[in-house]
Amino acid sequence: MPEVTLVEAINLALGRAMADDPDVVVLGQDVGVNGGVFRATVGLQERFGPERVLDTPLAELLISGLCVGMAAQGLKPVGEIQFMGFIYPCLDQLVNHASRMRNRTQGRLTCPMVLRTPHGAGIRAPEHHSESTEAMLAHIPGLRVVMPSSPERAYGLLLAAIRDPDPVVFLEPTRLYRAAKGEVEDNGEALPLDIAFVLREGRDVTLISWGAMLKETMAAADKLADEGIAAEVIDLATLKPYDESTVLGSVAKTGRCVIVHEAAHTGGFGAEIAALIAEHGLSSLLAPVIRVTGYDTIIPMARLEQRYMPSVGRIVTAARKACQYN
Amino acid sequence: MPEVTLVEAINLALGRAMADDPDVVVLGQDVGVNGGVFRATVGLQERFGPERVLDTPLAELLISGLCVGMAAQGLKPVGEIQFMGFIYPCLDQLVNHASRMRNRTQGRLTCPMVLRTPHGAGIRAPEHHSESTEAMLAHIPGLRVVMPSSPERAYGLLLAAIRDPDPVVFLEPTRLYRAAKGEVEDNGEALPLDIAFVLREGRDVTLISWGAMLKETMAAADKLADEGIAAEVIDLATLKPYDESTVLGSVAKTGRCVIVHEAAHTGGFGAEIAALIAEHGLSSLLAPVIRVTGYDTIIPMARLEQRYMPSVGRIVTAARKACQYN
Amino acid sequence: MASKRANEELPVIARFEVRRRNYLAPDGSIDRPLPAFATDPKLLVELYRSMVLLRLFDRKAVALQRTGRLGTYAVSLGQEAVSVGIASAMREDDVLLPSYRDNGALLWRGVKLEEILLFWGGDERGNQFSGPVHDFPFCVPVGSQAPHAAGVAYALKLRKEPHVAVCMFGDGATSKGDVYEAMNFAGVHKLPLVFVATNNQWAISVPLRLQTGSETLAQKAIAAGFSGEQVDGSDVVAMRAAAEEAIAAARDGKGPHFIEAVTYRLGDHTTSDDALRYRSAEEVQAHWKEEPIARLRSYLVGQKMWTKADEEQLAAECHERIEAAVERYLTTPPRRAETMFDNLYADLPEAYAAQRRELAGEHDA
Amino acid sequence: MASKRANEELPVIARFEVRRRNYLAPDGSIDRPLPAFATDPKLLVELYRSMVLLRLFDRKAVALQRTGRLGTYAVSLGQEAVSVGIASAMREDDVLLPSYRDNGALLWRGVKLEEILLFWGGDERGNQFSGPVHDFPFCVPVGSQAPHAAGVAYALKLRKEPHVAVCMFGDGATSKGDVYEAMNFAGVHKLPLVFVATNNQWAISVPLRLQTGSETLAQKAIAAGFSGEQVDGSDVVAMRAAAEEAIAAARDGKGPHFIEAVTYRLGDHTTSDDALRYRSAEEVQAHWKEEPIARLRSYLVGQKMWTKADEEQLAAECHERIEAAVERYLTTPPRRAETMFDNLYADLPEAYAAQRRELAGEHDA
Ligand SMILES: Cc1ncc(C[n+]2csc(CCOP(=O)(O)OP(=O)(O)O)c2C)c(N)n1
Ligand SMILES: Cc1ncc(C[n+]2csc(CCOP(=O)(O)OP(=O)(O)O)c2C)c(N)n1
Ligand SMILES: [Mg+2]
Ligand SMILES: [Mg+2]
Repeated sequence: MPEVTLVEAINLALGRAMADDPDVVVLGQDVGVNGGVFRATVGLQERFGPERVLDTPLAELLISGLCVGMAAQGLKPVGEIQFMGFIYPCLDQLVNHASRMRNRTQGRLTCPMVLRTPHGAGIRAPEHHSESTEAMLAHIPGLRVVMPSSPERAYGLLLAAIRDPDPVVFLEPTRLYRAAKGEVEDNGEALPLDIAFVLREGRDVTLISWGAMLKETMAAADKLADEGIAAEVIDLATLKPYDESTVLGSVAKTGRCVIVHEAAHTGGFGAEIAALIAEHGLSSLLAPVIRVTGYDTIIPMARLEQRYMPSVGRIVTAARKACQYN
Repeated sequence: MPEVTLVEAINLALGRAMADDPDVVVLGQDVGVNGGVFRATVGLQERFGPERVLDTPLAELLISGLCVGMAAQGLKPVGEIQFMGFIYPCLDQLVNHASRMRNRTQGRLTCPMVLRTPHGAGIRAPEHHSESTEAMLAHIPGLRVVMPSSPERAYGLLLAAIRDPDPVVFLEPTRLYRAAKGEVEDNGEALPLDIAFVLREGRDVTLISWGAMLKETMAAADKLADEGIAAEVIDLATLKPYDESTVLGSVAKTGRCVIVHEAAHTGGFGAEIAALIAEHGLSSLLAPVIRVTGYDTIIPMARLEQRYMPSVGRIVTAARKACQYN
Repeated sequence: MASKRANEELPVIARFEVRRRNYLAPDGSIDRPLPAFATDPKLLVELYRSMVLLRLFDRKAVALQRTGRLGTYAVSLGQEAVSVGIASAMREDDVLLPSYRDNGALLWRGVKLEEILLFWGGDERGNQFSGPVHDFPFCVPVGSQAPHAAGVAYALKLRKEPHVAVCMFGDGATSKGDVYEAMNFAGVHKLPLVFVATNNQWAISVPLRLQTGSETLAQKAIAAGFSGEQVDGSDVVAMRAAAEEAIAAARDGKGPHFIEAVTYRLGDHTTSDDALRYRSAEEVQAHWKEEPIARLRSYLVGQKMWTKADEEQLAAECHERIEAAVERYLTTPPRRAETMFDNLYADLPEAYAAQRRELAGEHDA
Repeated sequence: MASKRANEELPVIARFEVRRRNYLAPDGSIDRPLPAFATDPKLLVELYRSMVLLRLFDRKAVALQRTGRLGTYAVSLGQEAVSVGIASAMREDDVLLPSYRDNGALLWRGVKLEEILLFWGGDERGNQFSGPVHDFPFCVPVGSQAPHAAGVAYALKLRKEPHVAVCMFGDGATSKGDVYEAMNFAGVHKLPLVFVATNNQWAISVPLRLQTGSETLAQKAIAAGFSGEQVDGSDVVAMRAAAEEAIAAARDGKGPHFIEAVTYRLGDHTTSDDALRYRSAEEVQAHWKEEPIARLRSYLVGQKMWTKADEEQLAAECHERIEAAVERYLTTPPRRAETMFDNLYADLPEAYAAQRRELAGEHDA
């Protein structure tokens, strides 16, 4: 099997989906000849033509709204928002239309669309290019929010997202686009949505994360292993709806939990998981649930972004603290 | 002291702020001659003229963006979004500009604006008029999110919000606009932001809520008292930043906590509070932290909205469960 | 004017103009030779009947609201010619994307009266209507259906289907960025898409002059690179003619068009509104002279296409039809609470199935 | 054309036109009598010097980026006349709302070279610049500063201050709803606000024809009810003249104006871009003929206002100035990490003060 980067895996999945299903349409800024600013759509316009791989005007709200209209007509649009910092104008369409088209028409119209966008900081990008506001999206009923953390999962989950009959926001960890490499067979096989992946088993503490932060989280698990602490690492993968039973099952086993995300602390999606545990996992809990997150400030520009993002050291310290608690 | 409704208290605070400070400007749809669709701005245009009480075109993004520009010029704009369901186009301005103007210019430009909007369901309004997505806003660093639950707090907190040198989203409980009455002295005195209000003291269980749901929460506390359960009721009032120490202090005392909100369960702001307790209040916790919330579905139209919203019964049941747990 | 201020010696590189269309004068006389379809009395009578039904239905709906049996409702009083005229020019396979005030268009397209009542009565089943299955439901967030219309039209074009999308909204909506973005996109791809702005002079209490500084709404199409025209929106013949031409051209691959229907909202904004707070009774009174139903009736009567007896019979028919629909509406069995989870996703995820069970009064083991 | 399709017999109710302005031909000859200010050689030379400084500074910034000492950077190559021409017509008290590519305007208004480098070097202190304190920082989310400009202009008007807001953005931005909403509002209130769209033909890889179906960008002002014009954006005299007139008129209470500056982006979109992926070297080469610096130099030399010696001296001066700024940039002491919490709120709430302390390496008791 060939080794590909995460962004190449995205590209493979898009190509596969378009080849399999003539209703799949890709749209966004620079997705055509340019192949996307991160090359996620490279080659697609050549293969499938400018009508199915469409450079839109510079208007994010439009992109999301076009997807809703196309999807209601039975197409399977895959819209790209160039950076997550530009997704906010889409929220009106996501909250008021995409997520509720099926419900409000009682199934008469549906919205099988995907909105892809790079997520997170760490590539020394300019202002407004480093957002990680997945918690806003994961609060929206009717929506799915999915975030892969490896090429393999990027491929399988994106295929699943495109085939899913409901709207999915697909958040791609920018920092891993080229940094993450792995073997991916372009066999058209999707991975299941709504399911968390246990990346590493362990009995002492549960580490839960998603997207790019799994890199630091796995590194922290390695370090903890050196200290004799066996960490179980969970990739949540789908944030909405999320896999409550895998979370609770792991915490039932370990009794200790650290949640890691890059987004600001207050109201981040880590809060939801900690709250789940505080309600349904309390009896097995041996230590406070610790959230290791970005700080509650504006994500700084390039010079300080590394200091904003959770480090391996912060994760290890938190996990150690959880394990020492009694 | 005169008895006024919550919406009248809002109106008094707006009038007072405009009379005190010529920089205060009110803008939005129908805020002028019509005095707002809920009458929150009634009489203001007559008193302060159409330049300071301004009917905007039908464009929510514009309203929020105008506020940012006016605020950077030293005005103190108070924008109105007619219903919370129409606030989503403002998120781009709130996340990317309002909340970070001070930080990204290192204090050179600031953003002393208020964006008011009716919040929540329960008035049999049409589709899209019953939203309660405060969790999305409370995740944004640099923003304040405030929600009163009585005429007195509506008056005092709105004055504080307008005087605050930073951006505030002020969420007004639609359901209480006319239903909540109380004595309000129009004395220009603000109430403190970032502080929770303990509406009722009790040793057995802590009930935390905000906005309109405090009505049911207080009613539940009454019922619980009949059963011999002394509930402490906290009105969070400011959701961002929120008063962690009052929450933790109360839970340290009671050991049991029920959080009540109307918004959908997953990723609602209740998660944040439960997570805080799971991290910093665990040692005093005698029972799971229970969230009584709206369901994880689209808020239904009028016929079923009452079944969507937390009822007194659901709160009582949860509190009882928390108290019986050991 | 775009050139108002430019130095006169600089060369003009582009010129634009906006025309206005009307046929029937307010008194029912003819201002201009009628279009071909208007020679068919049957069609004119059908347009007339639909407008009358709409007006009577609106009246009944308001009565239901006033007596607590319906939620907020938006009447078309004075504007009936717009939605009826437009819908009458559409084919079933064309796609309608209406605003909350476009009852008349839905009715023409086969949506049942009781379905409209269900919607305004606060029941999602009203959106699961008997009109064309691909039509969109009422759009409440103003203008937010315009990007959908562009997406629909793009899909139609991509599949080379000879259908046209028709997107309706008010004068207020023309201030919204999403409407502009959709228009701009339609202009780029010459989409089969007709925009209809019902300019009824008011967006709740906000008068047109505070909504935009442009002389017409029709000229907003210039920004998007396609044609726009102003139409007398109280003249159903003009509305139908404008729609017919625009839809035919769009179907023909000639691209989008913008119709500004100039009319007047004779009623309150909705049943929650009291328009006397912001406009005078005199202003409203003056506009009664232009309203579309009396206008067409005058013409029909003058042409001997319509009699007093016809009018009486129509009233009786409408009454019967409306009462029967109201009866069906009022006796529609309520939805069970847990059905609020139905159609949330194609398959309800397990995480939420438990909530559905709770709501149904079932308790998890 | 708005009327393309309307029946010819329908009356025209509004007409619009767009004019185009230029003075200097690409070869530096004169196409049209120069405006008054251009008789002042000092001003022309200053415009020239600013454009040259900008081009050399851009070159240096790219070199810094290529060697890892600067983040992503956007050059003005080929477009220098736009930002310089516009800024040169503004007063200090006027308010600039620039895009990320408007370095030239910031420099003219007193922002220091090292401050611009700080910004692109990923340091917020670059936004705390020495330009007019009320000017806005670079706006990165395309077009999102347009509503701010409307708010600023409204504030200026409300306070009866004789200042003007100037909002700059690219051709891509004209597709955004927020830009349209801001323009529409400016039209309603006749705000003292000048919009400048730098039409450099590309939005990264998206060519103008996929951005909009409108023949010009200038005509987008028609939708908002005010005047727009097209200007040769590679002619700094035309840019300055258009800006001067528009700003004076706005200051005079005559309302907003829209300037479409037609130019060409000779460089990559930013240092992260490789424009050869989507456009040919020949296309770019052809546009080098029009670029603004050689054009103005030809004119100045022809008029004996500029010599080879001047050119050499200017190059040396710029080099020195740029090197000194780079030195100051590179030796700026880093910010301490915990300062990311500074200026988050006027007073840092206690909830976040603890995080600040953690970041500072202090530990709570
Ligand atoms: C985005 C949005 N903002 C505000 C509202 C509240 N609202 C409902 S109708 C209306 C006025 C609409 O005016 P117009 O577009 O002219 O349509 P009309 O009601 O006159 O038919 C407003 C402000 C809304 N429904 N959607
Ligand atoms: C809202 C938004 N969407 C996308 C981007 C990413 N992006 C940066 S520049 C650019 C193209 C802008 O084109 P234009 O407005 O013509 O300005 P130019 O770069 O040509 O000066 C894009 C898509 C952005 N910065 N903001
Ligand atoms: Mg209207
Ligand atoms: Mg450009």
